[in-house]
Amino acid sequence: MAGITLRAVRKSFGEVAVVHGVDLEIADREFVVFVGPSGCGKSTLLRMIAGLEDITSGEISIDGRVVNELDPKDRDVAMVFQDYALYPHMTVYENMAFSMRYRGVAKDEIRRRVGHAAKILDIESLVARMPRQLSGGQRQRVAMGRAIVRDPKVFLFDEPLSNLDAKLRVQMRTEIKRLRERVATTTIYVTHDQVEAMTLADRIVILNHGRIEQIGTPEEVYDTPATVFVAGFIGAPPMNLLPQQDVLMGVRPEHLVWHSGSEAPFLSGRATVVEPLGSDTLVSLDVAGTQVIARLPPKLVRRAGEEVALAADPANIHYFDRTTGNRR
Amino acid sequence: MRRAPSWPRHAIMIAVSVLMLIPFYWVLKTSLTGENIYAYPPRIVPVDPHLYNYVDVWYLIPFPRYLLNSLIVTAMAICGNLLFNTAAGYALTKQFPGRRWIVLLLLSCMLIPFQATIIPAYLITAQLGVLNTHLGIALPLLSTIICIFIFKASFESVPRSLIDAARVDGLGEWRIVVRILLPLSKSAVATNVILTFIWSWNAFMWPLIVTRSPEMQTLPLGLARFLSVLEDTTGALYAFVVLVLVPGLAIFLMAQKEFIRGLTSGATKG
Amino acid sequence: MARASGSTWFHRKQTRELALVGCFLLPALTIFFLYRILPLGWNVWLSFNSWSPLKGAKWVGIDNYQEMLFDDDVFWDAFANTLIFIGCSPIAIALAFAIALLVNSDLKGAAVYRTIVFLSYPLMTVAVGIIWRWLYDERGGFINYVLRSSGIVDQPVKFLQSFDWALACVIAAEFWQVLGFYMIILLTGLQSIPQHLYEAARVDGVPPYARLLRITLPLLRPSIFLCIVVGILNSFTSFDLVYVMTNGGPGHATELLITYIYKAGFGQTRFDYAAALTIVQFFLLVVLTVIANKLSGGNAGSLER
Amino acid sequence: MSRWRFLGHRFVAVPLALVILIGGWNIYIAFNDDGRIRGEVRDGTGAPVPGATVIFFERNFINYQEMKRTVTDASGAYRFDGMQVHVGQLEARTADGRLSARRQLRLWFRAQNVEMAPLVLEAPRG
Repeated sequence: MAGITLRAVRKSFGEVAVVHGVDLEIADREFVVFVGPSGCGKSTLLRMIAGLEDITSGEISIDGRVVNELDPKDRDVAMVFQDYALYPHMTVYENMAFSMRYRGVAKDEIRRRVGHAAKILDIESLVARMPRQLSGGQRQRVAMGRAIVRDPKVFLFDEPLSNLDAKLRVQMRTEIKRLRERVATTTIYVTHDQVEAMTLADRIVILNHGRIEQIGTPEEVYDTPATVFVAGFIGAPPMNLLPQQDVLMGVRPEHLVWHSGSEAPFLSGRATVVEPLGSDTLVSLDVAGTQVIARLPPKLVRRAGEEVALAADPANIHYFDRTTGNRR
Repeated sequence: MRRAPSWPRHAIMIAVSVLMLIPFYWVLKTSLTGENIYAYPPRIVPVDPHLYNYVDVWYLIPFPRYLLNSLIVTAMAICGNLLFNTAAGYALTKQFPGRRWIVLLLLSCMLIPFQATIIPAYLITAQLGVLNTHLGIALPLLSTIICIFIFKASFESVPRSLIDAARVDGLGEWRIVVRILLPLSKSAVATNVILTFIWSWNAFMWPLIVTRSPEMQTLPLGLARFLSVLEDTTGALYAFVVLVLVPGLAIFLMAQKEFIRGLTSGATKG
Repeated sequence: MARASGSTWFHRKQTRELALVGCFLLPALTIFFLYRILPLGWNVWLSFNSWSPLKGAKWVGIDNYQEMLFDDDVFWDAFANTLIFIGCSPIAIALAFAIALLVNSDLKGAAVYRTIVFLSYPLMTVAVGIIWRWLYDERGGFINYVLRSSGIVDQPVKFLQSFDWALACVIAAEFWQVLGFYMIILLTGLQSIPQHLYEAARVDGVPPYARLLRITLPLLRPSIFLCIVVGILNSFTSFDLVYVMTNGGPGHATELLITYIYKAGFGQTRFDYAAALTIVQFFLLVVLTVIANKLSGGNAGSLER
Repeated sequence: MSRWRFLGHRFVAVPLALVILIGGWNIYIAFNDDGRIRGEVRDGTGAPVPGATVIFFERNFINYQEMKRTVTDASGAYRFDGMQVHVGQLEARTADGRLSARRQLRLWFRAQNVEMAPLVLEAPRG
């Protein structure tokens, strides 16, 4: 069990810098999610922690030990890849036992550990199969099993659910959450899906263009986004941003409520698109030329073209600097 | 849609096939013919067929010796090829300064036919002191450029994440090659083994040049020697031919797909 | 501080990586250096020297070439024969093309035909030589048997002993062996032509012969070029065949440059002269390949540039 | 089970079958290569002929030359030992000039033990 420290970690490929000086402290047993749009450097950062990419400068330490110069195999990390990276020529059992065979683990111990991991993941009946005989979800489980059996200091997940269909993804997300209860190991999880990040993380690290935009618990990044980027990235549909003089005023769609009082509404406009979702309805408004989305109770707005007036609690309104994008 | 009948095409192809097979048949027939292969007119079916010509070959000439030499040289060539081509192919999948030049160098080497280098190659082999040894015969065959590129292409088609996973799992470079890449490149390995087998099994000119003593001669040399010493006076010569051809044919028929793929991919890439 | 140590480590890792690549490449490169590049240079050097294993080298300039071009009839025989040998390969390629077209169609059993035609390629050339020697034999040979029993000739023809026939006979044997290889290359080329081009042409009402000339042949140029290069190279590799079938005879009627190189080098121990011959043949190979490349539209016949 | 499945692959099965075949053949040879050639000499009526001389001719490229001779015992049986040959001819003759036809001998390997069919003597001609 171990904490991870990143100090001024940079990565550049020739002239192009992809990670600009990242500082990060991850506590023991913490589940941290790196989230950001594609190309933001989150996978590169993960691969640097794993030792698969060289560190251009800075320092990474795991469990108090600087690992910059260590090979992946000496860092005691386990990784789950986006395409699972199961060895196609080995059975599930061999896949899970493979790394231990090169670490001098006794045969009986290997069998015990694989059996244990298979039990946790409910893949006991699959151990004799080849990866090509498994479904996507099963492969995903085996990939996780391969990480678990090692009992490493750190788990690294590289967008592990992005190759699954929507339904399975939700199911596996719950699975990972449950697994988390049983195997409490320091984990870094990379995803571009903010819902995954919100549901899984102890802390979320939001990256953009190789820089950390914000680090915080899911509540923190949701309630107090540090930058415009975070505000736009976390939450679906994203936060509405209304320009006002030198600031951007942000309010989440779900914080806009039907205006019923006599005072002036917070904003009003004509509904352009109405998307009923059942539990509530998404209404797009045209407010003085800016698109605003509101999540309203069903049946309040029936069709496009209606005039809508909405109110908002001042506590739920965020202000951002227009030039720097930082929170005010 | 109106379709042309297929029987004319079948007729042509059957004729072609028969023409292609006649030499095989004729030599097989001769090797089975009991007495006087020169009797005129020759029979289409062998006269009192027997297999004793094959027994004669075994004792008339040092067939076991030739066979052993051929097997040793071929085994050396196959091992060398697998080892060196795998290593070189893997090295070429990596990025390093000068990679482009090495690839270019290899490609241009491919255009130099080996036969055009025999005089200095002989002198070099003499300098190395391996004339008239198995190693000397096998040395130029130990690595093949075409096969290096076949391996390179095959390794490059293995997903990068598998190699990363292996690295996280604690494998060194050589183990990655042996445990991950090679098992996933079975057809490249097969192609390599087959091509090397055929080339070293059939090699004639080079062994002719580097061997001096009959104890070092390989099967093709033995065949040529048989021809020059005993002339074509006996069916045993043709039994010898059949015996020598059988391994090549067997391997080809077993691994036709790999063999053709190897040849064409090697040829088109070169 | 951290940066400095990081960068030296990075350098160390880079050198390690480089050393690994070097170690992996070294054996193969050594072999190619020893048996491809070095010999080529050595050949050039030898050809301008007077050298034999027992006496030292003496620079003689172009003496070897002079002798070859002006005083050596055998060289010209071998040169002409090599050219004829190469010049005949288009016939084999055309035959192979016809077979490839037939095999490529939706013919049942095409795979069997393909195997049979290709069967002779992986065979030991020495054995092929002996097989064909036997087929041409005037007593037990199949060809004479057919000719005599069908009444075309009354006396057996001594094919391989005849100045008129020997070269043609060797070439025929060579055809038999490489036909399958040409066919496979052309077949692979044919199969890589997208089927929808033919469908489009058919919809446009292009007649079959025009489809062959305007679609198949141009798109097959890389394969044809490859066949021609193989044909040129075969003049080198057919040493085995000639050695066994005729050993250059009768006279020098089937002498190829490569057999002459062998005889000069290892028969007469004139390594210098053999090296000069090798240079000439290599030059011939390069020139012919360049011409073939030009004829097929450059860039190895490929349409993409 | 699945660990042995690779044995069924043609690239493994064929060489393996060959190795077994060759091994078996060599074992068979090892037990049968004493070079023992045995047989009987009989006369035209089928009665065994004791004291007849049996000659073995060895092949010498194109013609056959005498290599070894022996005499039949009381029951008309003869026997050669340690014959390092795989091809040859056998002939029986008696002192009174009776002669058998030459019998071609072809063996599957050198010094194979064989039991020949009886050599039958014919009455002297003339």
